[in-house]
Amino acid sequence: MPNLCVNIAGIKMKNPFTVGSGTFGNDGEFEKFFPIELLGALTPKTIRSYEWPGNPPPRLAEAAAGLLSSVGIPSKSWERFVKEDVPVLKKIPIPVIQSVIGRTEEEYVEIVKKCSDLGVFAGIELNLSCPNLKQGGLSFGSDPQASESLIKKVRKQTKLPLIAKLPPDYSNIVNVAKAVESAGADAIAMINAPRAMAIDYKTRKPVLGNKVGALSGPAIKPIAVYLVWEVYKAVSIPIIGMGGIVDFRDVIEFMSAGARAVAFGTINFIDTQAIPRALKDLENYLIENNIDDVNEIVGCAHC
Amino acid sequence: MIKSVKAEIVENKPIAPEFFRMTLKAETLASEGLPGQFVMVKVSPNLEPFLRRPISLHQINREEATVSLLYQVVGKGTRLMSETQKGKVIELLGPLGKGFTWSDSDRVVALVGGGCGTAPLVALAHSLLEDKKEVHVLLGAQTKEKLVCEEDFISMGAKVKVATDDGSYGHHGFVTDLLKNLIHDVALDMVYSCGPLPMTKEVVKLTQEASIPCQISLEERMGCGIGACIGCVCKVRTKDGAFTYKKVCKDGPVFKGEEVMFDD
Amino acid sequence: MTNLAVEVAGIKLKNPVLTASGTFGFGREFAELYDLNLLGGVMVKGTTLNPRLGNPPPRIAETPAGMLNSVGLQNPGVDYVIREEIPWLRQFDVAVIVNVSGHSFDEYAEIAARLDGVPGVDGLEINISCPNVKGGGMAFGTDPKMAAEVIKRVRSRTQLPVIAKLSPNVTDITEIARAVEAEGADAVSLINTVLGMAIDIKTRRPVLANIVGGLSGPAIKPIALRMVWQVAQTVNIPIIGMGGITTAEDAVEFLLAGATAVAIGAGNFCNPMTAPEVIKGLKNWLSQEKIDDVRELIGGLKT
Amino acid sequence: MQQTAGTIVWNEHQMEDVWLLTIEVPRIAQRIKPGQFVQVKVNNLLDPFLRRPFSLYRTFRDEGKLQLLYKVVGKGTRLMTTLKEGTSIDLIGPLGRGFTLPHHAEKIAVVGRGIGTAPLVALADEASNKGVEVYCFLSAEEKHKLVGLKEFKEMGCELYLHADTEDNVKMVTDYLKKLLPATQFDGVYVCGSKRLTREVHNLSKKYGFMSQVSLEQIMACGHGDCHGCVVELYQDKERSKKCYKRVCKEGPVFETWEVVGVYA
Repeated sequence: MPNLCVNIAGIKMKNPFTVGSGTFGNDGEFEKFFPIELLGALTPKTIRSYEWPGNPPPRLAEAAAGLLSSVGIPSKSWERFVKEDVPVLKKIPIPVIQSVIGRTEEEYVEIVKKCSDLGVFAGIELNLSCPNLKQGGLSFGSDPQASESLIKKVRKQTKLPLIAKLPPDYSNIVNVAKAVESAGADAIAMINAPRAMAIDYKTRKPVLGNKVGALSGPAIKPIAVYLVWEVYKAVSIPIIGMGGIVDFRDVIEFMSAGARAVAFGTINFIDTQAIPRALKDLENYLIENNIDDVNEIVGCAHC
Repeated sequence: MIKSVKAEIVENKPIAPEFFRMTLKAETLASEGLPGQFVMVKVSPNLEPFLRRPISLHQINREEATVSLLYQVVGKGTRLMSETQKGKVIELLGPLGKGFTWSDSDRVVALVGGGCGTAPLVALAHSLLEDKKEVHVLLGAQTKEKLVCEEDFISMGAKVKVATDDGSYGHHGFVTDLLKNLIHDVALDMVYSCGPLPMTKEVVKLTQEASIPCQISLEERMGCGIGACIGCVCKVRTKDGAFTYKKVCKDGPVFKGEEVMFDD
Repeated sequence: MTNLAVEVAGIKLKNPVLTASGTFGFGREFAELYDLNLLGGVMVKGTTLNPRLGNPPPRIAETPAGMLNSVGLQNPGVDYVIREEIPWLRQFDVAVIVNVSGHSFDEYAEIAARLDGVPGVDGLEINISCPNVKGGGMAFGTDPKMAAEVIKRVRSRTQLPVIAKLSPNVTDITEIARAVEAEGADAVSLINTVLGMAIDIKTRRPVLANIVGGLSGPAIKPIALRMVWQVAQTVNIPIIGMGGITTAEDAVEFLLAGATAVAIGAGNFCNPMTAPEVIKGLKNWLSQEKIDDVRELIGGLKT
Repeated sequence: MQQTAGTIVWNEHQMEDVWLLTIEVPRIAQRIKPGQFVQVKVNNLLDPFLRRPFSLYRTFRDEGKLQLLYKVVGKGTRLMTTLKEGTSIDLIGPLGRGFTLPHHAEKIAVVGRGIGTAPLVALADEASNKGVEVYCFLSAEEKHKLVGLKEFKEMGCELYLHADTEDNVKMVTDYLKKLLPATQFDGVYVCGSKRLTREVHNLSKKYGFMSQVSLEQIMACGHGDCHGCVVELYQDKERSKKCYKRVCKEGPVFETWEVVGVYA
């Protein structure tokens, strides 16, 4: 049996699979389609330090081999999160990486501290890149200085591994990646969905209530693979790759480009069995190719 | 002349494991198509798979106004093709590219086919035999099961020899071993080849050593198939000893063996 | 009678549908398939000062609802284009826009100068965004100062309308659009291909010999539409919109977002009849909607 | 709820652009309730990317079959019309919250317009099987576009029909209005029209019956994870607060008083 374990900044995953925040088990029903132990780590939906209803509908538009969405990361209040979600997350038998977002540095600091103090999580993912928010999110992730300053402040709040989730920002992504690394981030998650738009030619209006949304799904996979490739060359902290992964082939693409772990996102909406199937297929692929350890393929396309 | 045609599927059935033969009612392709030319097949009405699939003309039947495509199911596009039912109308672009050529002075020729590369050689053998050439056909396959078209060549009157990788049928080894022997035994005027790249390279090497002209049909990933995207190029020697890129879809897919430069 | 004619940067187009550079050669292949007179205009293959061999193969990779290419501007050089291709294209009643690509400011300016006054050339599309050539192309298009400088130099050497072709591989495309407008660009065209990559899971090596390629096709349409909309709100010069257009409905969406004309790119590969079909479809749709002038649609998005 | 493969038993054109799909899928057919829906993957490609949601039309539990009535509106549903008998189809279901039929219900009314009538057929079926009397108020643009007539008749429902072409002044709810002073309904269920929903809601306030509506919204996952299919609804009867609810999870069936649009 090949080794599937990977280590992301001290988070020991028994296989390289996690899920994109906000795409899996969002009612706390983490086992509605398969046993949670099949995952290497769980990344539940993003939490804010305050309650937030999300963006107005319509929030979805189908795209060619993809999905355009402007959900806007709805979040319950911290109190309800602690009362309703934390007890469920405590019982999860695999590492849980909690994703957080804020509109200001202060909000990030606050939420990271609160999450860290709970003592439940194996790591914290800082969403620096929500494309559907006016403030925060993207404005940090596309600016190396802002990201660096933020990570430095957040770093002081927690000993947990910090994972910075980056937007697909071409001009800056390598610089942002270097900046977050030097400021003390332990890993990088990438990519968040590129900003995009759909128009209804009949009504002549934007399809989404928020006008602009985020494009996810297989359509963006080539973009994500490329950016992982670039960032892998620039930093030495591990990368969790994501963007359009649907099967084991995509997993191998991302890992050969430099990702040490991968997240299944939008595909969870379409195929609830994508993860268990890909896990089995990955194992078979490694066996057929005489690869003893999945870590061997990380970055192998660079050689 | 390139045409965008809609053709009805008259037949689409497996002839060996992974191999399918699709016969299409397509008057212009049947009347204008030449051995070695290909068509771009739209395999799905959707945006995925996005690109058309280049498939060479396998049989050209002028009387019945049909052409056949022999294809191997290797990915999503060809799988979709194999699932398309008889009676359906599909979109094609063709005939495309430059096919095989022959002259009156060529009397004895050899056709070397490997795997799915055998497909265009059937149409070629048919034309060559009509022109009263002596046609030797050398076929290579992984196993006996995956050998295609042997019967077609025999019934046309070609002299057929077979090699399989696992020795389950015919010569145990490479089809190029058979070519080596044939070159030794028979005075060949021309060798035509279509198959995997290592086979093609070996055919070129053997024919050059024996100073026999050779034509090879190349395969490359294609965008448009008509020469506009310049995506499917191969390296071709120039007179000054350097190289240029030529389009496989438009300048080929058939090239002279000596002009193509292979990267090792 | 429905009016389909539009004007971009002083170039009269009998309908707003062009073919995008690099997907249509110089039109010779497509002329076998349909009457080029049907088109609003042809944007010919990227032209450099000297002939270019282009990148080694493989140059094409299919991706979900799209494709990657790394052709690398294989072309016969500007003098050949002036001598052989432009005179041939003159037999048709279509606007001819020559796509210009250079390695240096001087090269851009020199090509522009050579094309100035050539009968049959109606405009120049300045390609400051080709992702597939080293030391040029995109480097100019991702920095507003360099983009502006290219346009300034070109502007000073030609009387022809100058259209800047923008790269989507930037943090803020409106910044580049503003910069080229300020230096006298008469129009902008967008978007060029998005940087992307594919890895062959058998070899675990990049599929393209050039490693990186440009992603085009319906996969990028939502990104292109978003950028056209953003740029339309930023600049006063007209926009030629492109990116994944395969139907008349797609064309309408781009016009509503603010494009004055549209170009068919990778759609020419998936269906070579795309451009005439889009023109016909657009005409039918306008008469069905009782719109007697296509120009009513331009920027007509209700927000 | 589960993801499972079903087999197409029958895919029959009904009228205009309405089709009826019969699927053998015991694991879902035996559990699904009226008002619930299934998510259908219309092909095994990435285009169309999303599944398509369809509410239950009828279920035949003993045979392990269910029926979906669908209207061709776009790419996905157009592809569905090409699905052949015997084909395997990937489904997720049962999904969502269905209609509530009060325990001691004696008489209910269903009010449907066009294809929106589909889930009401499932409800009428269940109700009449339990001995509940069902009154049907059906509306469409034209008489021949009325949905479910045959089924409602077979169930012995009392029918009231309306077509815009024959009478565009009255609404089908006018018949309901006439009956209401003398007839007591334990529930009125509406689907397919905002206008009819508003009418039903106003009547429910006047006569004090329970009224439910099945809503539609574009969906991605259908099982609550993506939060994409939300609608804005009133949280309480006093209408003091609005909130977003997921059509796929908290719905698709809601109480009419929740729906913001009924107060306009």
